[in-house]
Amino acid sequence: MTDATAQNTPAPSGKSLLSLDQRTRRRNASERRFRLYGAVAICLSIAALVMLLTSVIGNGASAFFQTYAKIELTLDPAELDPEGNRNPDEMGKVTTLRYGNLMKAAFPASLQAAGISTEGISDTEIGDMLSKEAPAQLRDRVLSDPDMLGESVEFWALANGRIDGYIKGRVSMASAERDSNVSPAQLQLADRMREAGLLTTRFNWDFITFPDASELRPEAAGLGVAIVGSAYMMLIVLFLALPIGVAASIYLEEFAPQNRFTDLIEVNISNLAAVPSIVFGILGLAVFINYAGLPASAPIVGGLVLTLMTLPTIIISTRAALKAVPPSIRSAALGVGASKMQTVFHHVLPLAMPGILTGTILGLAQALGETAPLLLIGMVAFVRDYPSWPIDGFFDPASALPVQVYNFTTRGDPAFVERASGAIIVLLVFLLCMNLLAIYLRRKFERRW
Amino acid sequence: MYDMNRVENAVGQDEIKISARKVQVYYGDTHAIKDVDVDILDKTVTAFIGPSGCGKSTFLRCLNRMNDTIAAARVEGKIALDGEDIYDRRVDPVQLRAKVGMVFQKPNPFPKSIYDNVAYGPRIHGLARNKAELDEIVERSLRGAALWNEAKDRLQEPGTGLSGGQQQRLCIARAVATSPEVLLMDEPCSALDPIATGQVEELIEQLRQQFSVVIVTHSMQQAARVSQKTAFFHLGNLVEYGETDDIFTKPKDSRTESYISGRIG
Amino acid sequence: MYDMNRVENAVGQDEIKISARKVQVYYGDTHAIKDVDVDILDKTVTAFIGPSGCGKSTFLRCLNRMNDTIAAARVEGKIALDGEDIYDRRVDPVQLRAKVGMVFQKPNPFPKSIYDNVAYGPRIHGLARNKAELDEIVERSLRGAALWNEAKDRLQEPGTGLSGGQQQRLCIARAVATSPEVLLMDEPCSALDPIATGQVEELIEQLRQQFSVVIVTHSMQQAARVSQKTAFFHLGNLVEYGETDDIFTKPKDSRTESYISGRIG
Amino acid sequence: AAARDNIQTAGSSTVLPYATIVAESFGENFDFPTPVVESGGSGAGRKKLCEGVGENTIDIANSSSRISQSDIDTCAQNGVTEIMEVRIGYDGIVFASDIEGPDFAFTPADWFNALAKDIVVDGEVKANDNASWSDVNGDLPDQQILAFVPGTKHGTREVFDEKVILAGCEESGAMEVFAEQNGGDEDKAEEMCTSLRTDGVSVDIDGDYTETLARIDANKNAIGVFGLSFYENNTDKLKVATMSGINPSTETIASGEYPVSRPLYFYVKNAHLDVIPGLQEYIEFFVSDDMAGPDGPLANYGLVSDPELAATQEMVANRTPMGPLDE
Amino acid sequence: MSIGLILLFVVGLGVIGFYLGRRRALTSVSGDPRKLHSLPSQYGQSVFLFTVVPALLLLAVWLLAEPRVIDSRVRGVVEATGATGSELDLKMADVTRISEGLDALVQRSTLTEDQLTQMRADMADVRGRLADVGVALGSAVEPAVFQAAKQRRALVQTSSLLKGAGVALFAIAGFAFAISRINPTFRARNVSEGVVMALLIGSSLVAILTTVGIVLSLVFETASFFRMYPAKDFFLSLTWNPQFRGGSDLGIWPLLWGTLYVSFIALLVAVPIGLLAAIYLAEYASKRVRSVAKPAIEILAGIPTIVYGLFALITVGPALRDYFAQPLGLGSSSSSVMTAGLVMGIMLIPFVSSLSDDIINSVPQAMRDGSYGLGATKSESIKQVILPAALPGVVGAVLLAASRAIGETMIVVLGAGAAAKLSLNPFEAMTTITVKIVSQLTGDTEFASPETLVAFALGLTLFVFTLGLNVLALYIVRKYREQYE
Ligand SMILES: Nc1ncnc2c1ncn2[C@@H]1O[C@H](COP(=O)(O)OP(=O)(O)OP(=O)(O)O)[C@@H](O)[C@H]1O
Ligand SMILES: Nc1ncnc2c1ncn2[C@@H]1O[C@H](COP(=O)(O)OP(=O)(O)OP(=O)(O)O)[C@@H](O)[C@H]1O
Ligand SMILES: [Mg+2]
Ligand SMILES: [Mg+2]
Repeated sequence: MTDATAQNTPAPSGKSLLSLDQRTRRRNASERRFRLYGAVAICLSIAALVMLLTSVIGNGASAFFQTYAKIELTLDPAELDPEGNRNPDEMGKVTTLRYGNLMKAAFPASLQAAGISTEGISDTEIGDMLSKEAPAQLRDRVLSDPDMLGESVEFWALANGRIDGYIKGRVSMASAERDSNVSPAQLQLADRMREAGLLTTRFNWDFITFPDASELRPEAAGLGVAIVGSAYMMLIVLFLALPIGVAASIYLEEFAPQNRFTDLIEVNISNLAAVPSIVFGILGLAVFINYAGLPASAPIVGGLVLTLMTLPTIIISTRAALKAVPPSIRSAALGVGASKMQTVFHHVLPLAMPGILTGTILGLAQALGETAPLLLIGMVAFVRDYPSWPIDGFFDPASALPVQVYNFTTRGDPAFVERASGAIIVLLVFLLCMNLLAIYLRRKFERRW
Repeated sequence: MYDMNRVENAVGQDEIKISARKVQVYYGDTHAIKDVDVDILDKTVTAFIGPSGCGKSTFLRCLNRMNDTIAAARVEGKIALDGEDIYDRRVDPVQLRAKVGMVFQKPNPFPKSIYDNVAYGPRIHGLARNKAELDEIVERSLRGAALWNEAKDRLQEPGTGLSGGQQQRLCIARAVATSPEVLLMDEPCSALDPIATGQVEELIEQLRQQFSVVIVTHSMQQAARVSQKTAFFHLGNLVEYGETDDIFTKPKDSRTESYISGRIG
Repeated sequence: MYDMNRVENAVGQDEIKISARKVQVYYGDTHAIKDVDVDILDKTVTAFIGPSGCGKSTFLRCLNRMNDTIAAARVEGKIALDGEDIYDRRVDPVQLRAKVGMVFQKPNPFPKSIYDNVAYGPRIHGLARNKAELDEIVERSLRGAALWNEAKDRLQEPGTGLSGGQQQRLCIARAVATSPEVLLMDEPCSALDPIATGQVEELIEQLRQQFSVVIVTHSMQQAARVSQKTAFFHLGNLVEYGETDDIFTKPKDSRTESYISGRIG
Repeated sequence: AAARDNIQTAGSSTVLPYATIVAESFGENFDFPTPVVESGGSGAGRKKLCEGVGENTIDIANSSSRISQSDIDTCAQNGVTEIMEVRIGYDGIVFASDIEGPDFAFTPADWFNALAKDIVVDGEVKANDNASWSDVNGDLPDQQILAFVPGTKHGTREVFDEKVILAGCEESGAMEVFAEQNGGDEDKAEEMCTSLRTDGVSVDIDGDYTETLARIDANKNAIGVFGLSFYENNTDKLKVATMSGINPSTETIASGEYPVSRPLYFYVKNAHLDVIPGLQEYIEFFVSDDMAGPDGPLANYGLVSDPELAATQEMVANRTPMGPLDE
Repeated sequence: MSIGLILLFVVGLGVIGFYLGRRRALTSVSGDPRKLHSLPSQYGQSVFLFTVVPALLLLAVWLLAEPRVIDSRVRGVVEATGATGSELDLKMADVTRISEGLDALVQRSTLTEDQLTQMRADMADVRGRLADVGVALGSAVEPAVFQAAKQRRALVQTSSLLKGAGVALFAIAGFAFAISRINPTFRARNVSEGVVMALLIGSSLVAILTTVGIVLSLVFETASFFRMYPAKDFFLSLTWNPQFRGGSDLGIWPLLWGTLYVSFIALLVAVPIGLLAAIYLAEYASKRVRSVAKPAIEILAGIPTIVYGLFALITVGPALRDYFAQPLGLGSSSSSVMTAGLVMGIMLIPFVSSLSDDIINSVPQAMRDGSYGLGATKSESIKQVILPAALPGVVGAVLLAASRAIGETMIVVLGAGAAAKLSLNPFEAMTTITVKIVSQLTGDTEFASPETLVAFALGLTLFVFTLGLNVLALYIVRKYREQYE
C-alpha cells in the first residue's frame, strides 16, 4: 500500500476542480448574477434611504438653529405695570401688543446705541426684523421677575423668520427684492448687526420643547406638544397592540381548529390590514368619541385608533413567524409532557420572536407616521398647551409628530419648510429610539437550527 | 440480581399497562395501521420490529396521542392506559404524555442549552424542589443516557451543537428526566456505537424495574437482548405478538419467520 | 462476478481519490478533529468507525466542505481530491460537492414531492435531456435505494410525509441521482431494517464499481461486510487506518482492539 | 365627568391660519388655555358643531363657505338651536405663476376659454383645443396652458367656478349659446360652463397651496390658483396675474374692485357661551380691531378685513344668533 | 367607591391570593411539589384568576348595564312631561349632565346635600350654577328634568355603593373558593391555561369586533348616500367627476382602476426588490452588513409619506416625464401612476424585505445543507428549496405590502394627482379610492351631501373588494403551502 501511494500521482478523472466546466461556469455566473441582484436591491434601498434622508436632513438641519437679535431696552413701569404694585396677576393684563410696541420703539434706538447705522431703513422695518414671538418672550420674563421693571435690560429676542432665513441662506438679497415681507435694507442691517455681534445663531432647544406657533411666527414653532402626544399614543399602542396582536396570532396559528369561523377571522385580519387608515379614523370617531364619550383630540383616542390600525400588521407578521417554526420543536416539547400552552410560550414564541419584533417595528413605524386617522378624531389640530402627566394626560388635547409635519407643510410661510423637515428628523429619531430595543432583541433572538 | 429480575418479571407481566384494541390509523386516505390489538405489560420491555415504513412509529405515536399534532392523521379504535381510554374526551393529553414519555426517531433537541433541554421536563412537572435537586435529576438522566462524560463540561452549550449520536442520547436523557410510567423509544440507539448502545440498554433494563418500556428497533439482536415481549408489524398489520424468545425461535407466522431469517445485521 | 470485482479492486485501490493531511477542525475553541491523515482510494468503500461524538461526521463534512456552512467551524490542513487542494481559493465548493455527494446523518428531505426530491440534483446539474430521462434517473435512484416499491404510487406526495427509514432512503436516492464521483454516507442505514439495509449495501457495492464510497457506520458487521478500508476514530484522532480485514482481525492499536472487542451488536 | 376647560374649534383649513393666530394671541394674553384649533374641512367642522350640545362637542366651527340649511336642520335636530354666525373677513383668490415666467393679465373670459371643456367659437360650440394662452387671447404670452386649480373638495373651487369660469362664460357670450342649445335651460348651461377640460390641461389639486407651489416648481409654465395670504408669503417665488386689469391686494379686494374673493366665517354654539371658560372672550377678541381690523395681524397675514366689522363686533357682544338663511 | 379603588382592591387581593395559593399548595403536600398535580405557581395563578376575573367581569357588566338601568328608571319622570322621540332623548341628555353637574357642585362643596334636596329648578339658577362647574346646558332647566336629575343622582350613588360592595364580595368569594379548592389533585394548570386560552380567543375577537365596528360606522352613512345618489350610477358609471354644488358623477370604476394600477406598479417595484434584499440579507450578507442594513431599510417604512410624496412630485415625476413619457409620446403629465407607483414601491420595500428575511432565516439549516450537499449553488438552493419552504410567510409579507399600497394617500396625491381616469397609460395622472375618501371627507362640501357621503360608500366598497381579494389569497396560499419536516 505504501508502495501504491508512492508511485501514484493522482490521475484526475477528466474534470479538474480548478478549471470550471461550461455548465458550472454558467451556473456560477447565474449565482453571481443572483447575488448581484440581491446586492443591487440592498443598494437601491439604501440609496433611496440616503437620498430621502439627505434631502430631509439637508432641509431640516437648519431648524435646529435659530437666530436671535440682541436688544437693550428700558422697561417702562408706567406702561407695563399701570397699577404700580408689581403684582404679576395685575401685570398680566398688559397684552403682548403693548410689549411689542415697546420693543419696536426700543429696537432702533438700541441699535444706534450700539453704533450701528440704521440709515435708509424705517423704524417699522427695523421692528419687523424681530419675531412676533419676541414680545411674548419679554412678557414672560417680566412676569416671572417683576423687579426688572424700570431697569435697562439686555434681551436676546427671536429674529423674524426671514432674517433667520437670510442667516441660514434660505433668503438672498435677490429674493428679498421680490419678497414683500423683507427688504434688502433689512438684510444689510442684519449683516451689520451680525458683524457687531448683535445677531447670533444658537442651537434651538425651543424647537424640541416649545409648542406649535401660528403662521405669523414660524421662528417660534416647536414640537413639544407633538412629541408628548406621540409618546403617549405610542405607549398605548405598544401596550395594547403588541399583547393583543401576539395573543391573537397564537390563538389562530397554534390553537384554532381549522374551520369556517377561524378562516373568517383569518381573512378578516388580512382584510383589516388593507383598510385605509382614515377608515380607522371614522371608526374611532364613531366608537370612541361618539359612542364611548371619550374626549376628542386626546391621545387616548388616537392611541386606541392606532392600536386597531397596527394590530393587523403585528398579527400577520407574528403568524408568519409562528408558521416558520419547525414542527419538530413542538413535538419535542409535547413529547415530554408540556401542554400546548407551555410549548408555545416556552419554545415556539422565542423562536418566532424576530418576526414578531419585525412586525412590531413596522407596525409602530406606521402608527407613528400616520396622520389620516388622526384627522377625524381631532388630533390634526393646533394645540399649544401641554397635556399633563399620564394617566390624566391621555385625556388632554394633544398633537402628534406626523400631524405637526403635515401642518408645517401646509403653511404658507417658507420658513415652515425647514421646520417640517426638522420635525421629520425628530420623528425619525423618535422612531429609531423606539426601534433600538426591538432591533437589539431581534438580534438576540435570531438563530438558525 | 438475576433471580430478583425474574420474580419481578413474573409480577409485572401480569399487569396490563396499555391495551390497544382495533386501532386504525389513517393519513388522509392511506390506511397506515390496520386493526391492531396489543397489550403492553407493566414492568416489561416490549419491542416493535418490522420493515421500514410498516407503521411502527405511527403506532407508537398513538400510545401517547402524539398523532394529535398531525393534521392529516386520524386514529380509531380504543387504547387504554391502566384501563382508562386515552382518547376519551375528558382525558388531558398533557397529563397522558407526562405519564407516557417519548423519544422520537429523529433527535430533536430544543435550541437551548444541554442543561435546559434535560431540565425542561422536570421544571414543568415540578419534579424538583430546588436547584440542587434539579441538578441532580439532570446529572442522573445524562448519566443514564451515557452522555454525562461528554456533556458535563458543556452543559451550557446549545444542544443543537452536539453530534448525531449525542443528540439522540440527549433526547433519551430528556425523556427519562420526567420519570414517565411508560417510555416509548423510537429507535433510540440507531445513531449509537455499540458501547453507548450497551449503556442505553442497561438504562432500559433499569427502567424496566419500575416502568414499562416500548422500544422500536431494527436490530433483532437488540430486540432479543432487551425485550421480554416482541411485536412484529408488517404493512400496517400486527402480524405476531408474543414472548420475545418465542418470536425469535419459533415464529408462528411465515412473514415473521422470513423477516427474522432474512436477518443480516 | 466475484473475480471481476477483485480485479477492479486491485486497480481501484491504487488510485488515491482523496488525500487528507494534517486535518484539524475546530468548533470555536473545541478541537474536534486532530491531525488526521488519510487517503481514500478510488473504487473502494472506506468505513469510518468510532464511538459517538468522536468526529466521524465532522471529518466527513470536511471532505466536501460542508463545514463551510457552520459559522463556528474552522478547518486546517490539506485535503486534496484527485491531487487538487479542495480548500484552494480557486476551487468552487459547488463543483466539489457535485463530485463529492453526501447523505446526511439526519434525513432531511426537502418540503417537495418525492419525485422532486430525487429529481432536484439531476435538474440542477443538467443530467437529463428530457422528462423521460429524468423519470428514468428518478426510478433508477429510488430502486437503488430500495424505495421504489413503496414510493412508486406516491411520487407526487411530499417527501416529508414518509416514515423515518423511508426518508433516509429518499436521501440516499437523492444523493445517488447526481452520480457523484465520491459518495459520503453518514450512517445511511441507521433507520433501516435488515432487508432494506441489505439492499442499500448492495447499492454501495454497485457504486464502488465506478466510484469511491465513504460510509460512517456503528455496525462493525456492516463495516466488515461492505468496506475494503476502515478508519477508526477516537476522540478526534484517527487511531488506525487500514484494510478492513486487518483492522477487525489484527488491530494494531489497543484502543481499536478494545472498541472492536467490546462489540455487542 | 371632568369638565373641559379649553375651547375647541374645528373646520376649514382656509380659516385655520387666522384662527391659530388669534388662538395664539388669546392664550398669551388671557388667563384661559389656548383654544384647540382643528382642521379637517368646513363640512366636517359644521357636522361636529351640529352633533349636539355638551362638552364632547366642539364650540366653534370655522367655515370657508356659508352654512347651509341642511346643516342648520341637523343642528336643530340635535338640540343646537342657537348658532351665531361670525364673518371674519374675506379671502382673496389670486392667479400666480413662476416668478421667472412672463406677466399675465387675465380676464375671466380668458380662463373660461382656456379651461372649459366646450367653448364657443364664432357662435359654434366646439371642444376646447386651445393649447397656448396666446390661442385664447392674442395679448397673452405664448405659453402652454397648464392650470392648477383647486380640487372640487375645496371651497375655493366654488368661488373659482362662479367668479371666474362662470363669469367668463357669460362675459364671452358662451352662456347664451349654451342656454340656447339646451333650450333655454339655465342650469344646464351653467353646468356646461363649469365643466372643465379633462385632457390634463386643468389639473385639480386636492392638497394645499403648498402643493400647488411645489407643482409650479416642477412645471415652470403652469399657472396656479392661490389664496392671497399664501401668495403674499411667497412673493419671491410667485408672480401674480391681474384680473380684468386689477392687481389683487387687500385694498382692491376690500373695495370690491378685484372680483375673485369670498367671505370667511365661523359659527359659534351659543349654548356653550357661558359654559366653556373664555369662549365669549375668545370670539370677542377674534373680531376686535386689534385682531381683525385692517392693521391687525390677520390683515397682516392676508385676510381682507371686513368693512362691516363693527356690526359684527356688536353682534358678538349681544350674542345674536343667526336668523334663517336669506339667500 | 371610585373604579380605580375597586380595581386596586381586586388586584391587590389577587396578588395576595397568588402567594397564599402557592403556599397552601406547597403545605398541602408538606413542601414536596412533586406530589402536586401542577406547579405551585400554577395554583397561585388559579387563585389570582378566580379572585380577579369574576370580580372584573361583574364590574364590566355593571358598568355596561348601570347607565341603561338607571336611564330606564329615570325616563318615566321625564316622559311625564309629554316629551317623546328626539326631544325625550335630548332631555335625557340634559338629565345626565345636570346630575353630573350637581355632583360636581357638591364635590366642590359649593352645595351641601341638604341644600340640594331643598333646591328647586324654578327657584335656583341651576343653569348658571352648573355653568360654574363647566357643565353646558342648552336651555333653562325644567322642573321635571331637574327632579329626574336629582333622582338619577341618587340612583347613581346607590349603584356606586352596591357596585363596590358587590365587586368586593365577588373577589372575596372567588378568593375563598379558590383557596378552599386547593388540594394536590386540583388541576390548577388546566384552570389557568383555560383562562389564558380565553384571553387568546378574546384577543382574536378584537379583529372581528373591529370589522363589525368598521362596517357599522360605514354602513349607515353609506345607506344615506345611496338614498341621495343612485347605486346604479355609483357602481356602473365610468366617470368620477364630483362638483362642489351637486350634480356630480360619482362612478367608482376610475378610482378602483387607479387603486389597482398604482398598487400593482408599487408591488412590481417592492416585491422583487424586497424579496431580493431579504434573500441577500438572510443568505449572503455578513452579520455586520445585515445588522446595519436591515434596520436601515426599515427606516424606509418610518419616513412620513409626505417625504415620499414630495420626492415623487419634485424629483421623480418631472424626471419620468422628461426621460420617458415625452420621448415615448405618452403624454406630458408630471403626475403619473408610474411616479406614484415607483415611489410607493420604495416605501414598501421594508414590508417585504424585513419579514421575508426573518422567515427565510428561520428555514432550518438542514434544508440548506441538503441542497448544498447535492452540489446546488446558493441561488439554486434559495430559489428551489428555501423560498418554497418560506412561502407562507413571504405571502404574508407581500399581503402586508399590498395592503399598505391600497391604503396610501399622500404619495398618490402628490405623485399621481387627483384626477380620476380610466386609462392604460402609466404616464397619466390617476387617483385612488383612498385618496378620494380622504379628500371628500375633509373637504368644504356639505356633510350631508352625496359628495361627502360618497367617502363612506367608497370605504365600504373597498372593504368588500379587498375582502374578496383576501379570500382569493387565502385559497391560493392553502393550495401551495409546503411544510418542512
Ligand atoms: N456545530 C457544532 N458546534 C460545536 N460542536 C460540535 C458541532 N458539531 C459537532 N460538535 C462536536 O464535535 C464533536 C464531534 O462531532 P461529530 O458530529 O463529528 O461526531 P460523530 O463522530 O459524527 O458522532 P455520532 O456518531 O454521534 O454522529 C462532538 O463532540 C460534538 O459535540
Ligand atoms: N405524516 C404522514 N403523512 C402521510 N403518510 C405518512 C406520514 N407519516 C408516515 N406516513 C406513512 O405511513 C406509513 C407508516 O409510517 P411509520 O412512520 O409508522 O413507519 P415506521 O414503521 O416507523 O418506519 P421506519 O422504520 O422507516 O421509521 C409509511 O408508509 C409512511 O409513508
Ligand atoms: Mg419510524
Ligand atoms: Mg455523526
